[in-house]
Amino acid sequence: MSGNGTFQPVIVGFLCNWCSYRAADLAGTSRMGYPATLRDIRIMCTGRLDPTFVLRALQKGADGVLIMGCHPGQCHYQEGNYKAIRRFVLLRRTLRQLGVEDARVQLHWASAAQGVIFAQTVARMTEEIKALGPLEWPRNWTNPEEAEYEQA
Amino acid sequence: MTEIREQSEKRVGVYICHCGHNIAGTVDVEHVAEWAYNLPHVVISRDNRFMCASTGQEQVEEDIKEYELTHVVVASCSPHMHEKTFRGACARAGLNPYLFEMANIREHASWVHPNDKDGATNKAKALVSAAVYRVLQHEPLTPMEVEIRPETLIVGGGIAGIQAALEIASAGYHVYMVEREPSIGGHMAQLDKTFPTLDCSACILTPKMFDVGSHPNITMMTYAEVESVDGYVGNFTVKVRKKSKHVREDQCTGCGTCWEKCPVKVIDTEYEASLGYRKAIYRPFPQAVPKYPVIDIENCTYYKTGKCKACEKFCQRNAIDFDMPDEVVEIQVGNILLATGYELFDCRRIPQYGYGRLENVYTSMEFERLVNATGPTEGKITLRDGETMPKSVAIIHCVGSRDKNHNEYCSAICCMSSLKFAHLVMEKTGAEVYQFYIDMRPIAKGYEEFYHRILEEGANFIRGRVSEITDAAHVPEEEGKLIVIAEDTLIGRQRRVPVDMVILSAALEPRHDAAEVAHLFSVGCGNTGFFTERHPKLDPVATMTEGVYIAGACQGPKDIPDTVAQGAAAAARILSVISQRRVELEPVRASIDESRCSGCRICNNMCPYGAIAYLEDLAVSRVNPALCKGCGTCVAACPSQIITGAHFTFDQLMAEIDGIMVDVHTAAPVRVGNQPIKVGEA
Amino acid sequence: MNTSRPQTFYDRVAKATPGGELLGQCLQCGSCGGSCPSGPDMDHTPRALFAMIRAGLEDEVLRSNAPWYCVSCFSCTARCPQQIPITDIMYTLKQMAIQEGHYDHPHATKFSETFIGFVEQRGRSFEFGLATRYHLFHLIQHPTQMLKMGGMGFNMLRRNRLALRPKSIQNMDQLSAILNEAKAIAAKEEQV
Amino acid sequence: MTNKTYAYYPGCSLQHRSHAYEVSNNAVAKTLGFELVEVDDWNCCGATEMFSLNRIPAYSLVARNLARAEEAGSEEVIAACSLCFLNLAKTDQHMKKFAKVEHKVNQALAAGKLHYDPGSVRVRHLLEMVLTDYGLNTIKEYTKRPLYGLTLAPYYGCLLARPNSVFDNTEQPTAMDHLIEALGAKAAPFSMKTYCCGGHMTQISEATALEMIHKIVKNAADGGADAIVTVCPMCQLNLDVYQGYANQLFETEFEIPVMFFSQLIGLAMGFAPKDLGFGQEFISFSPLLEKIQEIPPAKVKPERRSKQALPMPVMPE
Repeated sequence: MSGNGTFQPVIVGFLCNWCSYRAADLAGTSRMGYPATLRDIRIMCTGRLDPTFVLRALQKGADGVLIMGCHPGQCHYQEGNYKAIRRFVLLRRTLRQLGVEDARVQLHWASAAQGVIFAQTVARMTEEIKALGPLEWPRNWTNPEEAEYEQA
Repeated sequence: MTEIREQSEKRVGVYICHCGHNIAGTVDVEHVAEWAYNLPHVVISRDNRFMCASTGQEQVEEDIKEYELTHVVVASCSPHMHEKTFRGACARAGLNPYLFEMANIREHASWVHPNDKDGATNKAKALVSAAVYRVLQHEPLTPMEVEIRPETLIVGGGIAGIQAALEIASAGYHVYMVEREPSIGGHMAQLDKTFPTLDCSACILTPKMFDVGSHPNITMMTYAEVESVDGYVGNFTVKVRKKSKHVREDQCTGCGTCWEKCPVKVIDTEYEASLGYRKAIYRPFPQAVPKYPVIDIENCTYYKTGKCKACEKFCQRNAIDFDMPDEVVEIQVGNILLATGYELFDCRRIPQYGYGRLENVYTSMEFERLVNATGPTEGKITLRDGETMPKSVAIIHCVGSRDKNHNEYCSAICCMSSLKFAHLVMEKTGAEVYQFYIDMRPIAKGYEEFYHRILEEGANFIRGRVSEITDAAHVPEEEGKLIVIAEDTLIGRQRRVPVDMVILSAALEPRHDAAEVAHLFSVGCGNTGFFTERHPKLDPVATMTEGVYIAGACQGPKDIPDTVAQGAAAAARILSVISQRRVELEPVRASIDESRCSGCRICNNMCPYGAIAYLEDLAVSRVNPALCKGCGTCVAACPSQIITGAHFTFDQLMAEIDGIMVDVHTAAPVRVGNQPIKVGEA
Repeated sequence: MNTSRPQTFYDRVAKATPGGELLGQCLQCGSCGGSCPSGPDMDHTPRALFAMIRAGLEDEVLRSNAPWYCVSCFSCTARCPQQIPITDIMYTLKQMAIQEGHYDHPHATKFSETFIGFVEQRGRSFEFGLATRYHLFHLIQHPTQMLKMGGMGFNMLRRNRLALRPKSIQNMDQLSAILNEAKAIAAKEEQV
Repeated sequence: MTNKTYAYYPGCSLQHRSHAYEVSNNAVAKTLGFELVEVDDWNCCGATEMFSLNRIPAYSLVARNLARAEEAGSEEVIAACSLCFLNLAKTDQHMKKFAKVEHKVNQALAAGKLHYDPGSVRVRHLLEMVLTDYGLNTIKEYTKRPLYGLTLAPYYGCLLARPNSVFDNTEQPTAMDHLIEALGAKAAPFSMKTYCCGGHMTQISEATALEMIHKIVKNAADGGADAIVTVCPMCQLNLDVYQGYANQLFETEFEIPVMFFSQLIGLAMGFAPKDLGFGQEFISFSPLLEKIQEIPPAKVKPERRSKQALPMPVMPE
């Protein structure tokens, strides 16, 4: 995905509508700079995050996926982020088996007031993934359904 | 560019906003617009200086009509800013507002990548493409409507609750006011004078309290607490426990014989801030509303020993009832206002300030009682011995505020109340006053002027956070005094100021049970523990839960003017909802395809709102759309993927992912893996 | 975020102190200056030093006597509302002052150096040696104090509170190896 | 009585300068039934000097002791000197908190074939250990000669309480107050109980140090203290040895002896003063020892506060 020589990772972000998406907004309104590597998608709650989404993003060529929600105990839907944690742990196990390094898929918290945390998180993750290099995974892995879908 | 494409069933219009220079300054908007034109089903793609301006909105409306657009994408600011605006535009042009999608290329692109124009532009492309892919999957939705009950529940009888109650009641709607203490009035009833005008707190509050007590549209429940809340905006069912007062209000005249005769003297930790005494049967203060006393069974001799009953003996109306049980009442309301106020920081948490150890160290609230004509000294400012007048007084700002060891935030009222204390001390005792402050923040109307007035009156201002208050004298003139040690940061030297009395301007903190209350009404608590408003600027009194509002210090530290303003604001919001008779709820709701539901019940306990019920007879689960808040946890959990989260469906999000991953470096968008547009069925 | 900015004096101080990045959080409230038991003797209070560090007044900061008057009592650190590791920053300033030959408090460093000298030779401190070496040589210019200290030394001896022969640890080689390596690391890059 | 053993870091001062502390510690240990076993070939903690000159060597110097303790399989190490306690605890914490420190220090330790995993050895101060593991009641059981009639100022100094106290309040600790009361003596009101004794300032700027020492002694005297009880050799040294000079400088005549808390417990346990190292002090204890009474002094009831007096603060916990 790199336009010029240097590798610029593409990170797909899943931000919950109430905390982390607003944190991102805050980072914007307070003009906190961070690398343009994150492409974010808004979901109502990290509890909505279907692990399939993460796989799809990686399969489509993302070098990393950042999931961000409200701090534990501060979920707008009371406990959605706890559900997210559980699913995340399982998902990570699966990804390890598929050879995806832990650093590529991360789960973090930022309250609506934590624009700084948000910006820092994106910056840090970008560096970590730069260190890992691009994820070559999609080329040698095609979703079976995808295949039959091609024929159709 | 406005050339038209061959007909196709889906016809998308894309609009890229310059937002003046805010976006165009960093993102190459013309290029993005051109590029977006090649995205699937896009029949028109424009860039515009200000999309939110009437011209921008009219443009959308015209195009919808002229080019028969079936879907609209606007790339501008955050949806939290203008999603409603553009949905309105679509609706006016006869397009279902939910066939619209927004791409946030300002907060999430131009503003955060000012030094990376290419990066920002590419990101903008990705976000626009994501929005286009997503919107193609959108279906028309209709917000669901619910009836609004006209009654309102107000939790907390402080000045915020009182203000709101009177506004709503006088508009002709019924209000239930639930107050934990035996009387309404809250902290304001304890205060002496109020800044900056120094009018007497009781004089301005008491009439309002009386109005609440006597208003036909207000049902007061004092000495009561909310036990449970069910339902949703417009239709809440609330259980309230009315703790037994052991006094029959229908009989009692509030004559006061009972507490005169009561033999038990208790330190009054509530109203007198532990500076004075009350009896075991008591009325918090003379102007209390309601005027009836309650029996404090922790301290009542009868409840301890089974003997006494002095109050009962002397009550002519025999209003005392030792066997009176608690009462749980159930009420139906359409809206709820939380006005539960604050608690004062426990100054013993800063031992170096000596509160509780050095007897002439007072808290701000203790001083309010001390200087108050109804207080334990009838307004005489004295040391703890109750006689000696102080010749010098130090007032310490930011006690427990602006301190990461306790509360990081600024408590907002302390600067002004400290100035007020300075004035009262100088006026009543002529003592020398020292103000120790970090920064002076008299920020509202008339406040700065008040500051100047106190300067004029000759108070000493020392810029430095106090390090320690000690009785360890080093020189004779310090003997027997409290020595306040601080760095006078304006001269860069350590100073030891011996004084007779110290007043600690204690921080305002959330109620100790704020978290439980928040959970009970399913509103959020921020990091500081105060309730979270829907939007810090544009929606300060609403919460994320429809039908539940907040006002006053429970939302954050606030002085009286701001608190009253919020109380009134919340009332206005509630009245506008009531007068609509019905409210529209965002159609972001889950629904179960019962024909395919296996009845595994996994979703049932996923739902934090108990919105999913299992129908024994049909052996399937069903979502109650009115209870569902649309978080989507169940959607993600359903093993057979037959729960649909409207507006955040599987297809929509998969499409968005595919869209966001389109190669943005090519001149025209290239779809990775060349799938047909109809993505998201994997 | 912008890393291209050249390193300032502030950056160096912050970098060289564990938790030093918090220095940027200073509110200038003066809790430190007020809490410091030797504050009255300092030419600049810690708070003032922090402002000067921000202002980039490197020379004045490194010439200040404040760090040398620090008694490591941690009152400031315990009370700082921004939880800045003030005592450790004072250490950093001492080190910088020494490295850049910027200090004129021979007393202080000589004492420290003598003390450390013994530790590095024997692995234990040695009061008598410290007394003799430090007091008899470095304090030669303060005869009165020397006499007094001499007298005290004698009293200490009489009460059997001074060892006459220095004690050493057995595995001195191990300690030396560790310390030399540590010094090498410290010298190599900026301190933590 | 089971003989529990603790890994023990005495620190240099206890070798000679504050031998009394060492002696009394062991006396108390024997009675309570535990043994203090020195960390094998421990080295000096570097006091404050090392940290203020070169940080990484300072950490490494301290870490060698922790590493050796870990090697010997000790899960905790007891320090009697507050400064040693702080340096050991701080090094452990910083190695845990700052990866950089951990990395560099272990790199240095490797040169000595050592390694330390932060957090693996719990650093404790003797006072805290005695009070939590044995407690006032146990100590009371062994009290043969209650110290009736004495008023003692509990002096904690800086480094036991700060920067982050492990078992007591940072600003106004009370553990030793309770100990003193438990042993039959009266704890003097003592606001400056955590004020700094001056540390090495006596060597650098004597006047500064003497002023600090004088303040503390005066405050103890104002509280009616017959003696000051301390938990740190440095505090004891400064307050005891320099009290005379402070008197000269400020023209006062304080003669308040300064003892270690273990000497205090030892006395109450009935040890002979010489077996507790008494006699090494500059300011003699003899008057104090004579002052101890056989029977508890009559309770003086607090003078009644006047009718209009306001109650002292009560706040809901």
